[in-house]
Amino acid sequence: ATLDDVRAKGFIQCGVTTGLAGFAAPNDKGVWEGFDVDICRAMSSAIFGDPDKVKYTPTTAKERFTALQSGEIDVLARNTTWTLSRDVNLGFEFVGVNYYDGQGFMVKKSLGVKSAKELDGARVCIQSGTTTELNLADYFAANGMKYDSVLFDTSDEVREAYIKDTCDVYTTDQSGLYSQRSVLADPENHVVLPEIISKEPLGPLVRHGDNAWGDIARWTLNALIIAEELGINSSNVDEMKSSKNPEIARLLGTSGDLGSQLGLGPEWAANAIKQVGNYGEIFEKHLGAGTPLNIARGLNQLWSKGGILYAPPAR
Amino acid sequence: MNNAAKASNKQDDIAIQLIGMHKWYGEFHVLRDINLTVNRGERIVVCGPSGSGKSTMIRCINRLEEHQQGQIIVDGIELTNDVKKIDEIRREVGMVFQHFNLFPHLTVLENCTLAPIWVRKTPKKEAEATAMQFLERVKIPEQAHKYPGQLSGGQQQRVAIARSLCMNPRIMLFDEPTSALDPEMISEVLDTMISLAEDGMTMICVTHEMGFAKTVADRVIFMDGGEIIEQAPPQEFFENPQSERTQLFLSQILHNA
Amino acid sequence: MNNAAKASNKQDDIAIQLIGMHKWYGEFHVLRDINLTVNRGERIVVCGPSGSGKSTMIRCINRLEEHQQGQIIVDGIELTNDVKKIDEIRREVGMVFQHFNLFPHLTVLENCTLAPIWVRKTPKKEAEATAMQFLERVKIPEQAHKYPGQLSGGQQQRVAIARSLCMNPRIMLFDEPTSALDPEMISEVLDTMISLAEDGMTMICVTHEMGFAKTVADRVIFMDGGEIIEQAPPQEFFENPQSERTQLFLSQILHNA
Amino acid sequence: MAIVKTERHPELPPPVSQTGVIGWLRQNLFSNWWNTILTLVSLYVVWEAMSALIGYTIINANFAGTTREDCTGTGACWVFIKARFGQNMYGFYPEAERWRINVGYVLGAVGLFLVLSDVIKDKKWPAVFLFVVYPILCYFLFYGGFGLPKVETSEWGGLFLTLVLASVSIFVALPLGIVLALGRRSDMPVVRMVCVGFIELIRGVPLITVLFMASVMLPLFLPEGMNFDKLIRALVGMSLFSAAYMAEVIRGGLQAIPKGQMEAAKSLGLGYWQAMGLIILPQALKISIPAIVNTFIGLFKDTTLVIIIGLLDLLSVIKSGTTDKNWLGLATEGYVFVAAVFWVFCFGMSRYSIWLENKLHTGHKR
Amino acid sequence: MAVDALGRQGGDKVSLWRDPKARAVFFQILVITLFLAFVFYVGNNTVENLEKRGIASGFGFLSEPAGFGIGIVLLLDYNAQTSTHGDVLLIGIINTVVVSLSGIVLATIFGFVFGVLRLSKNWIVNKIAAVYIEVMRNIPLLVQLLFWYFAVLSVLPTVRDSIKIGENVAINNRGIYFPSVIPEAGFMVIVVALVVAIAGAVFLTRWAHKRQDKTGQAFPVFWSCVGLIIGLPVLAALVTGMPFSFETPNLGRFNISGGWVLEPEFLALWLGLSIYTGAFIAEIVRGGINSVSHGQTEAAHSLGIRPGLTMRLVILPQALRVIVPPLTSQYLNLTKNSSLATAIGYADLTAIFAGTTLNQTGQAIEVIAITMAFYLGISLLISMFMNWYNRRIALVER
Ligand SMILES: Nc1ncnc2c1ncn2[C@@H]1O[C@H](COP(=O)(O)OP(=O)(O)OP(=O)(O)O)[C@@H](O)[C@H]1O
Ligand SMILES: Nc1ncnc2c1ncn2[C@@H]1O[C@H](COP(=O)(O)OP(=O)(O)OP(=O)(O)O)[C@@H](O)[C@H]1O
Ligand SMILES: [Mg+2]
Ligand SMILES: [Mg+2]
Repeated sequence: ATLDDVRAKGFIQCGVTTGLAGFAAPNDKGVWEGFDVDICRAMSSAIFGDPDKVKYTPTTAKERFTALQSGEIDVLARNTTWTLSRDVNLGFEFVGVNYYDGQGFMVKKSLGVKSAKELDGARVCIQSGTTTELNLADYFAANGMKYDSVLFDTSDEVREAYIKDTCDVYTTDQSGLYSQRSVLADPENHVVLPEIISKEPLGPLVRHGDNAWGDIARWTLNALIIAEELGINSSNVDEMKSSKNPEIARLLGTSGDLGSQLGLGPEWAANAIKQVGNYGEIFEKHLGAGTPLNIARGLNQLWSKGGILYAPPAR
Repeated sequence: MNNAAKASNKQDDIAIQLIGMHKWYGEFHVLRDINLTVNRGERIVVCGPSGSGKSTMIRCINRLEEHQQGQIIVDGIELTNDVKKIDEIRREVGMVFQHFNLFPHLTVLENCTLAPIWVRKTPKKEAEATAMQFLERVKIPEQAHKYPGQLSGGQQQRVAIARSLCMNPRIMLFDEPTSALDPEMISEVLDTMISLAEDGMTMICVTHEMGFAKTVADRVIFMDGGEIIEQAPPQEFFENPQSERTQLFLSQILHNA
Repeated sequence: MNNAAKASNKQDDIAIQLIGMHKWYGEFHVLRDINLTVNRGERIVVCGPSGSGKSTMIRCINRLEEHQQGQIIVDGIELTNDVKKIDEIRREVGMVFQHFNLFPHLTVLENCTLAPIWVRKTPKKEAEATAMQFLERVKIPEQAHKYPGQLSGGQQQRVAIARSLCMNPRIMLFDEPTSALDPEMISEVLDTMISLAEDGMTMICVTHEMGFAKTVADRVIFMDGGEIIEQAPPQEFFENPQSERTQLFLSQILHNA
Repeated sequence: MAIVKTERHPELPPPVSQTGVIGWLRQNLFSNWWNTILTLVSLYVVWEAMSALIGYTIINANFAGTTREDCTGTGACWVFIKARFGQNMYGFYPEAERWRINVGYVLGAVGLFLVLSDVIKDKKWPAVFLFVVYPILCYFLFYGGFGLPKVETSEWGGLFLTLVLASVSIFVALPLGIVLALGRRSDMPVVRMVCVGFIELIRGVPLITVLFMASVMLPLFLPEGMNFDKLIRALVGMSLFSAAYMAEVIRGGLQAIPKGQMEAAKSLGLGYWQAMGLIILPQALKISIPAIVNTFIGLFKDTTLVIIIGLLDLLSVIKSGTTDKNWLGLATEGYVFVAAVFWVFCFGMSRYSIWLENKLHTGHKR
Repeated sequence: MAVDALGRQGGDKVSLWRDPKARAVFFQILVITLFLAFVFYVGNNTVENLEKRGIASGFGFLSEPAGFGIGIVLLLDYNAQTSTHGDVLLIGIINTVVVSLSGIVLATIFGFVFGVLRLSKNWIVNKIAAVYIEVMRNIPLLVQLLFWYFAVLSVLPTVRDSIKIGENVAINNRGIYFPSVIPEAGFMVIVVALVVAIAGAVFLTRWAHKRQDKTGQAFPVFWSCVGLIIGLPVLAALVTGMPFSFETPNLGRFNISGGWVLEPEFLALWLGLSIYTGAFIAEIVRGGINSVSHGQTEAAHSLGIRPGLTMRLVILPQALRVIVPPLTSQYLNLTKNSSLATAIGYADLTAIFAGTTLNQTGQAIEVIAITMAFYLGISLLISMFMNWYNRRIALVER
């Protein structure tokens, strides 16, 4: 099983993007960082008690599924939209949603476009091999508009083409648009249009069939969300261990055997939270107000605070 | 220049005239002060040690090489940079090379008709008839539709001669036509040349076949170090060479033979 | 098989025996019912028109070509598909080719020591000493450290002979050893071969050098169309050829010479 | 009757119009009006191109500084290359360990020099060093072991990775190519068919599909749990690819060896492998060296394709640099730099192969 | 071992191991066994892996709707909603073939021009050609493509600042725009005129050939044919009163719309491939011409044949024999290299079929197999052609 393989080789092989600021990108030292990366790091903490037992495989949108299918990577944490055919036909298992997104458009302010409905005849840059391609076709067809598409392998190339004005419109998930806008030289000259043309629940996925492994991924993600709900974060996790709240005690492994049910140690969630942070911390660290991306929590707020982030109970 | 004009030419009996001709390859002075007059119908054999400039001299005559000083007058036309004159002279002068240089992608017949058709604008039928005539003359009409690669060396050289003759040249130049041939083939080529000579063709022939020189040459020219050292009728040349270098040369080749 | 064993062999005086041997190239019947016995120490010259199968016959003897029918027995060993026997025979039989086939990337000395070292496992020193001995025998010890490309044709062929001798063969095969040579080099190679013959080496030699045949051959074999037409001692063969084809052949080559 | 010349004509220098600057100009540039026009037009083109090129790369370029703000000129901004030089050369290889790569370079350069140049006559020991000792040494030097800390291949990158890819592939492709070439010339139909099939299959498809297969599909073909490093898979893909091309080159060399060589070897009693190893292959390889070098040049250029499977070779490092927020808009500089680096290597190799060809040629003529 | 040679007919049974034939058979059986074992091993693993990972297999996906847009579609109608992955395959093949063919044409032109210039006696022209060849050959194609696309074409002005040539041709970083021709009633006349003109040209060529055979007079065939093929349709157009209109490219809100356009992706790939391959072809051409011995030129000259004719009648026919085989393999390389389109957004087979379709359907094995089979098929076709051609033109030898 995958868990045994992972234990045997001593690290998780984690599929990430080839570079999307805030979500997954190597820093100047070549260390991978980002929102998606932290999912893998949390899994590593849960399994090994060390967030750095991860090796990253940068994958293009095109390669990612083949890489996961073939066993090249153990888990794909790479802004991938959960769709039926991917779940069923491609033979994957989405373990949850770590980012609720929707496809949007970015254009230059100077074009004076206010709405996506005005984009008839535009030339659109897209990354190939994404749901974006499909949504785009649907949206334009539904609105009786025409477009010209230019496909690129990596988001860097798409951005490059957009900057060079090879195309008018940059479309991808809104998170991606914000991320990309943040690295432009002149972010203020570009607008992300208000329309969201699709549901894009992004989440980590694993191969279908190895449910134990899928469970670990699923519950690691859930643990991070539950931790935020319960107010557990990386700095107070040790104190919380002595908490009387049975929910907290179960999660942090001081009571019950959730860890061993997953085939992990009792401290699995505690380690993940301590070493990586809870969902809210991770979000703020990579995407929040303090970052160039400056994305509001929006849908990704906890259900209790007006968002739709809702983790099943850990018990 | 038509024949009538030629006839009125006062030097009508002179086919080729080299006057104080010099040639350099880069810094190397390869031909020095060459003076030579060849009369119409004369048969001249040129010999001399290797590297003495024999090939270079006859290649200058149809402008395969450029000379730098002095004059070359062929058939009354002086060789200059004028492309038209060069063309005219090349049509008058046929040349046969040591390595035949047949066109391997064309049949024997096509080799012979190529120049007449494209240069003289002869109709194909006519050109082929002429070609067959000359192929008969060199005794290989039956090979007309083969490719050069299918012929023996001697046959190839005879085709080369026929090819030149098809342009009706008034002068023929031969550059060691037999030296790339196996011994048994030499005689067939020499026979062809002798028959040409008997027909009164003006010929300059670089060769070391002394038998041929004795039989047909009007004059033998001996070159060394880029100069014409001695000219004489064959019997005089072979029996009584004047210059030391000629004597040395003759003693060598006669010894080898 | 040691010498003692060989001595006890009742056919010890027979070096090579071909019995009813046939060979085909594809559909083409190139050797037909060849029967030949060569005694130890005998010197045999094979001649015949081009394409008559002379080369093929001697190449069969050391299995460069495979025969399809009949037997070939060399030195008491029958040639079959057995690799070991083929190896054994090849060590006993030396061969000299028309085009020398020296190894151009090795020096003369290395050419000679290669097989002794790798096949006979002779120590290098020893092999070199032997090689120098044979190079002296063919009169070119001073060329030992040159490369074949630096030698003349005659010298190369003598190296090829020395190279074969270094394996101490009991039988030597020569396939037109002089026909790729310039005339002045032929005699030096023939001299070497004559001296070998005088030492009593068993030899089969394909050659058209009739002088050589007359001097050293014990028997001359004439082949045509894949068959042995006539065998006779040289004086008888040349003076009184029996078959018509032999007469025709002799008249041609004697005429050419 | 005989005309005899007794005095030797002195050797004269050629007329001035023939030699010196004027002669050269006349012959090479202005021999007729057509040539003169060509010359003038070409001179104009060269002038324009050179002034644009030199202006861009040198005169108007920025060399000093450390950030984007230092790029003030209208020409190239070489600051970009300079600032990321470490990454361009070594990828993410830890800075403290980069000396290991440099040591590897030096050793390799010494080994190559000894084998390729004419300084040492007996090439046996340098060759043993370069082809046996050096690769093993490099493995430990670059990857780790014997007290050196391990550096994962995912951290390898830049020019270093490019060189590793190229040299390992050629190192594997050569012997494999020889085997395939021998197989293709074998008398055994089955062996021949297998080799022909392999060679033609590989030569018929683009390298990127081979790389794609090696990088993402290979695990599908292997039993579960068996997995290789990504770099190794790229290396396998590239090696197999170049082996097929190499096989054809070597086959050409084998074909050029006259049949008589094999016959002579056999008649001396050498077996097939002895004859091949001692007689045929040394000659065949020698005459195919120029073609082998050309294959190597092709292979070297092809290493850039690993960008498609996400390895960080020189091109991809530079490319990711051009999309770095701090250095946006410097794609031209990046590509010009990569082009220049590759050009220097490839041109160097092609010169070497020409030099060798001439050397072998004269050697042959001797 | 005493051998009774005469008494024996067959010879004793050779031990199998020492019989080279037996060894060969054994070795071949070994090879084929290993090969089959390998195939079985890989196949088995694959099937097992596919099963375990729940990946569907089969080619059914080819008839499923694709659902995504494609930038460049030629010849076929493509609609993201209704077209299938099979259509995507077809479009990919067409786009690959289109860029390869146009690349081959342009590369051949570059190659022959620079190859001949490389032989020029004019020193400076010669050196310019040498620099072109040496620079282009020694830089990876991918770098060149990226350079053309990202560094050169994007330096062109934006749509609004297009460079205009005349009224109707615009050049900008989105491509080159031409007016397109919209046929109206009577347009067929022009088409017919074109067909007639081509037929006429063929006829004229034959006639000129015959006339030369008969009278020896050469006829300027090339120029008359060009004149005929251009002139006749133009004449037809004038006579019928221009039965067509132009659709001129117009600047819309975002883009220039209408007219015909050469996309920058296509341009970059086309130019990149042609310039790169052209450098190799130039060397081949030079080698081919050089391989014809100088004696051939001299012989032709001494027969009075002018240099131009010598080239045409004597040198080129011989040089072509040397040029064509390596030239064909360059064509092959160009076709295979067009797969690098994926790096610069041109919609070729590798980009859209082995890219997007593979990704949407996840059927890696089938998709890659089809892609490889396509390239392999082209390669085999071309090598078959090459062998046939080689056999046809081989010089006849004794
Ligand atoms: N293209 C050339 N460039 C420079 N030197 C040349 C060239 N062609 C010939 N030479 C030199 O010019 C000299 C005369 O050459 P030429 O071929 O005329 O001699 P030859 O008398 O015909 O000799 P051979 O009997 O060997 O044919 C020789 O020294 C030769 O090396
Ligand atoms: N490998 C081969 N395949 C087919 N036919 C061959 C082969 N080698 C030789 N032959 C043919 O076999 C016949 C005999 O050839 P062989 O070389 O033995 O003749 P030869 O008597 O040595 O002639 P020569 O005096 O020309 O060397 C010839 O007709 C030749 O064409
Ligand atoms: Mg000469
Ligand atoms: Mg023979």
